[in-house]
Amino acid sequence: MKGSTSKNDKWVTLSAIVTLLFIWWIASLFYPPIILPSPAETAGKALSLFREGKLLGELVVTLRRVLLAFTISLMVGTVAGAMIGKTKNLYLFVKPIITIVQTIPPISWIILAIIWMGLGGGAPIFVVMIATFPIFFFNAAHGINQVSKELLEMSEIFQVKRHRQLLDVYLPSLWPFISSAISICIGISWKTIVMAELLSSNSGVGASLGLARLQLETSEVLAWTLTMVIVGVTCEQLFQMLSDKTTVGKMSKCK
Amino acid sequence: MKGSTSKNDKWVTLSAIVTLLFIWWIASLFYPPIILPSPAETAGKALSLFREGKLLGELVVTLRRVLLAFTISLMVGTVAGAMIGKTKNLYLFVKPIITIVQTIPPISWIILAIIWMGLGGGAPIFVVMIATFPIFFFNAAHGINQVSKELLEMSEIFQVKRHRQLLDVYLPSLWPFISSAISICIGISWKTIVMAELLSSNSGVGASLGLARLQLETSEVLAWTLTMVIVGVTCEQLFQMLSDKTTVGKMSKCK
Amino acid sequence: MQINGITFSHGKKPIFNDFSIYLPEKEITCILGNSGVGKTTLLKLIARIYQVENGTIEGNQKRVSYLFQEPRLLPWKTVFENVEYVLLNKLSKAEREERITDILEQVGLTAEKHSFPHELSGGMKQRAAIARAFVGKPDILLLDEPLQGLDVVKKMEIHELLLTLWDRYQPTVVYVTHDVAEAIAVGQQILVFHGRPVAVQCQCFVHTPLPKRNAEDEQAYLKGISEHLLLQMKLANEI
Amino acid sequence: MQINGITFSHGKKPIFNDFSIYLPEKEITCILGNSGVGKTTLLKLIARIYQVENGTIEGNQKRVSYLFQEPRLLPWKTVFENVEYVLLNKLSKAEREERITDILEQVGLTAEKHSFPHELSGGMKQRAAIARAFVGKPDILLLDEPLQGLDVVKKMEIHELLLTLWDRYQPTVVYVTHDVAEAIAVGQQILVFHGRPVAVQCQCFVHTPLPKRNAEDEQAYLKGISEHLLLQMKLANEI
Amino acid sequence: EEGEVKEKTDDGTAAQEQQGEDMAESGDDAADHGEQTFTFLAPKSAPLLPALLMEEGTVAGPALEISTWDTIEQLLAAVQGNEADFAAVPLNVAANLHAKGLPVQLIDVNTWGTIYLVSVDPEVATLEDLENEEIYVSHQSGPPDILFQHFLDQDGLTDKVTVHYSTPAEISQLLLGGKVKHAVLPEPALSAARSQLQGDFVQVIDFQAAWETLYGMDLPQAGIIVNSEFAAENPQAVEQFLQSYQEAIDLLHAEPEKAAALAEEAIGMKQPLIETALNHMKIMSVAALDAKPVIEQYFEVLFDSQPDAIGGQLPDEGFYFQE
Ligand SMILES: Nc1ncnc2c1ncn2[C@@H]1O[C@H](COP(=O)(O)OP(=O)(O)OP(=O)(O)O)[C@@H](O)[C@H]1O
Ligand SMILES: Nc1ncnc2c1ncn2[C@@H]1O[C@H](COP(=O)(O)OP(=O)(O)OP(=O)(O)O)[C@@H](O)[C@H]1O
Ligand SMILES: [Mg+2]
Ligand SMILES: [Mg+2]
Repeated sequence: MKGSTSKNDKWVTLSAIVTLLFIWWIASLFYPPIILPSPAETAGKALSLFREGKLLGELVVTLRRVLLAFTISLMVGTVAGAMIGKTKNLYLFVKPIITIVQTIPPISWIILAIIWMGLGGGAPIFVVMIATFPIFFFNAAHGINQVSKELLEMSEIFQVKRHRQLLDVYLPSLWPFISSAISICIGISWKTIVMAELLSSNSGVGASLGLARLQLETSEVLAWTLTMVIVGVTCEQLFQMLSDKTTVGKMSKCK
Repeated sequence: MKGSTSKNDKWVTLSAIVTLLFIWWIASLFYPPIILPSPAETAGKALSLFREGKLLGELVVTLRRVLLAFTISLMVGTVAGAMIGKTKNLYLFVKPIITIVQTIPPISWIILAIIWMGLGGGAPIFVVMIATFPIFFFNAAHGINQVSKELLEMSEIFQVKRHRQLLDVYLPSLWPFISSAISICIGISWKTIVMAELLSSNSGVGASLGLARLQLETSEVLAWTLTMVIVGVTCEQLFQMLSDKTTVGKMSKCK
Repeated sequence: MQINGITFSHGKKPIFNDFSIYLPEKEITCILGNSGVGKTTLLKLIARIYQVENGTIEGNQKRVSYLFQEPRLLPWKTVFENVEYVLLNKLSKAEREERITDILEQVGLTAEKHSFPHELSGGMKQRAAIARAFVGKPDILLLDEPLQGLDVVKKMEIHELLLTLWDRYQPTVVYVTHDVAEAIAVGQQILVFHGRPVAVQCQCFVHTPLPKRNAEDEQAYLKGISEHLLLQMKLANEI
Repeated sequence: MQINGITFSHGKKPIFNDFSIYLPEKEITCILGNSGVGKTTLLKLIARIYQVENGTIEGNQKRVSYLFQEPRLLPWKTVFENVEYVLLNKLSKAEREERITDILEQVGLTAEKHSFPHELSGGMKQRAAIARAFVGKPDILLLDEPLQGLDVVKKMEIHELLLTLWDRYQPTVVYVTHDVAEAIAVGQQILVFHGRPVAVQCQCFVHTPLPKRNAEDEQAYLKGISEHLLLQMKLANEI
Repeated sequence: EEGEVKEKTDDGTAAQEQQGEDMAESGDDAADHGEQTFTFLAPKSAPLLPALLMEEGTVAGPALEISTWDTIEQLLAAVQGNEADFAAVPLNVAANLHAKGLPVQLIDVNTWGTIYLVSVDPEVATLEDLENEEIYVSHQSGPPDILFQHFLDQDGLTDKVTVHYSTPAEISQLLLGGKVKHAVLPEPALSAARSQLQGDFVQVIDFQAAWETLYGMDLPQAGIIVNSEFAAENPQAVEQFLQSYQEAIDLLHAEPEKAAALAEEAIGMKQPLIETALNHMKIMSVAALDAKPVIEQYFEVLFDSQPDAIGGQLPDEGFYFQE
């Protein structure tokens, strides 16, 4: 993972996507469209959904939910993990609780979520938070114990302010853990929101996908899936770019 | 996370669980049993399922699927992540593919999974693998770049055999990443298998839970959930114990 | 600075047991002693990285600078930023810039200002750490083998620099070294540690004033001290 | 060992440019030179951690031991295990145990055998690294400031140890140091590096045979070399 | 396919609620249906009950192997893989499969009128009473939704009620938990609510009855499909199957406890619940061709509001099996 031009990077990513499309296309030759439509059919369907205005409409609904849930999980999970991970007993106390929360399948949460948050969109947000929070938490908790004690001692002695220590020692050391969690959670959130909307909501991409599924509109199912995938990968690429540009990202590579 | 007696550890875990049970019990007072049964009702239901022999029967089915999927993901994901994470271009190529695979919701996989693997249990295994593999992959890929180059240079010069380097340098350095991924994936696998069985199979805990849900047997839904949670937390505790006992676990704490 | 009957142990290893010494304020105390005796431990106790189990260390609540035995640089920051790190939120940007440029010049790292630690040689890292320790205006300056890894010429330069700084701000300096000549060149008080728990094997005062100690007529006097110290160190090692 | 017109640069910093020296087989060559000149880089080139851009280094395909400038111990292994690490799969368990116990005794770490690196003092880490470098039977022994952080007595002991080992296995030794006296005490050839790219400022041969160099009548001769070298180093620094 | 075929079907209740949609089941064994053995794929719902009697051998006819489906994916995979000779599915799904080009033909309609609008508010007697109320409907854009909208439209109430959608399980649970007052749900999902709510339960509209008032015919819901090639080659097998299925239905009406007992084991639904559900669904096998006008009326309503529900087109002649 040494430096290289980002132009090359884009080509590599592109070629990966082309490869996948090719595999999909080959596979689609072996099945009828109701089982596995071809990339072209799917794109056509997506286009027509876009023309109807449905695609963007539902996407925005889902996007807002995911962003909200993701941001909360990232913030709270990372901070909680970093703080709790340092104190052995507290960590031991919290850890099984989080494992439990994470093990409970969405289907068992849904009814409570609906009651607490209504059919609007609260439940999907809640489910996505529950799915991603533990990842941020565990990664941060494991990462915090990898922060060099020596550098922290040094910072203390030179009376470096707390927030500078956070920024200049903790953050770069935690970064590989956090960025790993972000990579993982970008994929997971999109996947989870679809399931959650499908189970509990009547708006958003998940709900539309569920509908298409019941109507055996496989190409529409895939069109929605494709939309999610494109948004997901774009998010991931965006994050990567940001991370590479900001100091923290560069920082943690110097090691 | 400094050392302490493991007796204390157990008490802390126990108290966490008691706290959760207490919260659940309090919450159950506010809702009718059809929405949220009390812990006692749930346990009663679980007991009766156990007496009927259904609990163990379904659990074993699910357990075998999870174990298989988890083990494969752990092995393949970690090894692939560690190997691919080191080569920038390969990583850039594989990363979007994995993000894509991870973003596709199970519901979109299911039909292909059923066709490829039949109605038996192949599909749930496949879905769990797809859910956990990227976590192992990304954590390993990020971890591999944190392995000290200096120690590797040292090992090379002293002509330490490859497998010893793996065992004594790579593994301890990667361990915080791997063990974090394991903690995360234990929860996720159990959750995912329930969803996957519910969607694609007629055996296993997930299928039974789905059935109970449709019959509005909320206490049975929770009994199954409880079973999963107990098994999940037990796995997690077991892993923690093993990890603390084996050298690698101890190793990576000395830092 | 008075160290009063302190007790400290690493696990089951007793390092200090009812140990007392006096470190004169605004003077330079050198500590000699064999490897693993507890010199670094004493510095860390003074810096409060470790807490004494018993006894008191008076006067360590002031502004402290510590040159660690290892460089302890932030790997993700350049030399300049590493030095800047300890001045952030304390000085204005312009002032910081001036002071850092100045100190980097003095330790001979101007060309490496924007290099990362992994791009530096061993001696350069040490000099970067020295720059960081010297850039503030500490009341207490703790130096753990400051000249390790430097060539003779650099050693002399840093030595000069230390004495200039000491002259200007008059901090209390505790200077750990293995080099008797170095100790004599900077120390006003020289202590030799030995044993477990630590005892002071020998305490010397060098009466020749700092910073210049090369007058011809002093040579014999200093040589005498040097030989005495060397002998003591050999004795200490045998116990 | 012949180094033939090698070229190497760190990024845009040219370190070696068509640089050639001869390191006599089975002899000890000491390298002096100011901080950051490229001594460590040369060792790493010989060890093939870095690859030359041009030129050849003949004879570096043999068994190499390297004492790094930093200890580079595995933090999750005890002192014993750290030393054992480089012998694994090479010797039987019993043989390993014997050799390691022996070498740890010689560097004075018997009591710290089962301590982890973070429980060691600076000098102890250095000695652990020395033990690791000395435990094998290398054909080429690369030592980067081996005596740093050690007290006078330990320095002498390690010095003796090195000479004993050298006497026994006759490896080609490249010994980097900043201490002229040290160089004279062990070196058969002494090189002073300077400049960028590196040039050899001075090359000295010490004709007094190893291991003993303290005969009265040699003193003047050795002192002469020493003064010559010191002068050269000061000159080198000024360029 | 190595799917475990499940011969027992366990659940019952659920299924039809799903109108085939949400769940599905597994398998079927496809294996070779020897001369005498047919394989039958059914949701865990009404169409399964007669089949259970057939499997028991209580009626004359060829041997039957049953497997069940819960989710639409399982159904689709089975149909695609041609893993069952006969499959029971909701009519709209059957039309949809046909429209999507899968070689399926409808051979009969056997389940009628399974949808109800219910309320826990004793004041509510007619649709008008629901003005300004919130109503929870299952199967968005599926038959319950479309038909309900149709009735609202007929009464000019379309914009005067608030409709929320969710899954049958959630709606029933909320209904029982007192968080929802009015709901549109299909049987047999509804029977759990029926039996638990007892007195508090008001059945506001029986869609079957309402449909009959509007169009003077029954409301068809589910039927059996067959692979059209198989049917063309073995018309007598279809005949044989239908005949035996009809006998089983007769037996079901004569001795409902017997089928319910079998189903309790097969679908894991309590016997009384099955009997309750049976009382609110009309089980009656009518050959596809005979039911064609009724089905077309039904499809037209679906088509008008949600063409996608039946695959975007009214089924052609080839949809109806004929010898
Ligand atoms: N963190 C620790 N845990 C346990 N023991 C320790 C720790 N740090 C130091 N020790 C032990 O305490 C003793 C004194 O260590 P210290 O670092 O003070 O030695 P020192 O005098 O600085 O030696 P050197 O000159 O080698 O740096 C040593 O025997 C060492 O093994
Ligand atoms: N990884 C690296 N990347 C870039 N520059 C480097 C790197 N390693 C060393 N350098 C530069 O190469 C030069 C020589 O470094 P080297 O470590 O060989 O010096 P040295 O002679 O060993 O010095 P010292 O006595 O201080 O250890 C230095 O100027 C240093 O800044
Ligand atoms: Mg020390
Ligand atoms: Mg060097």
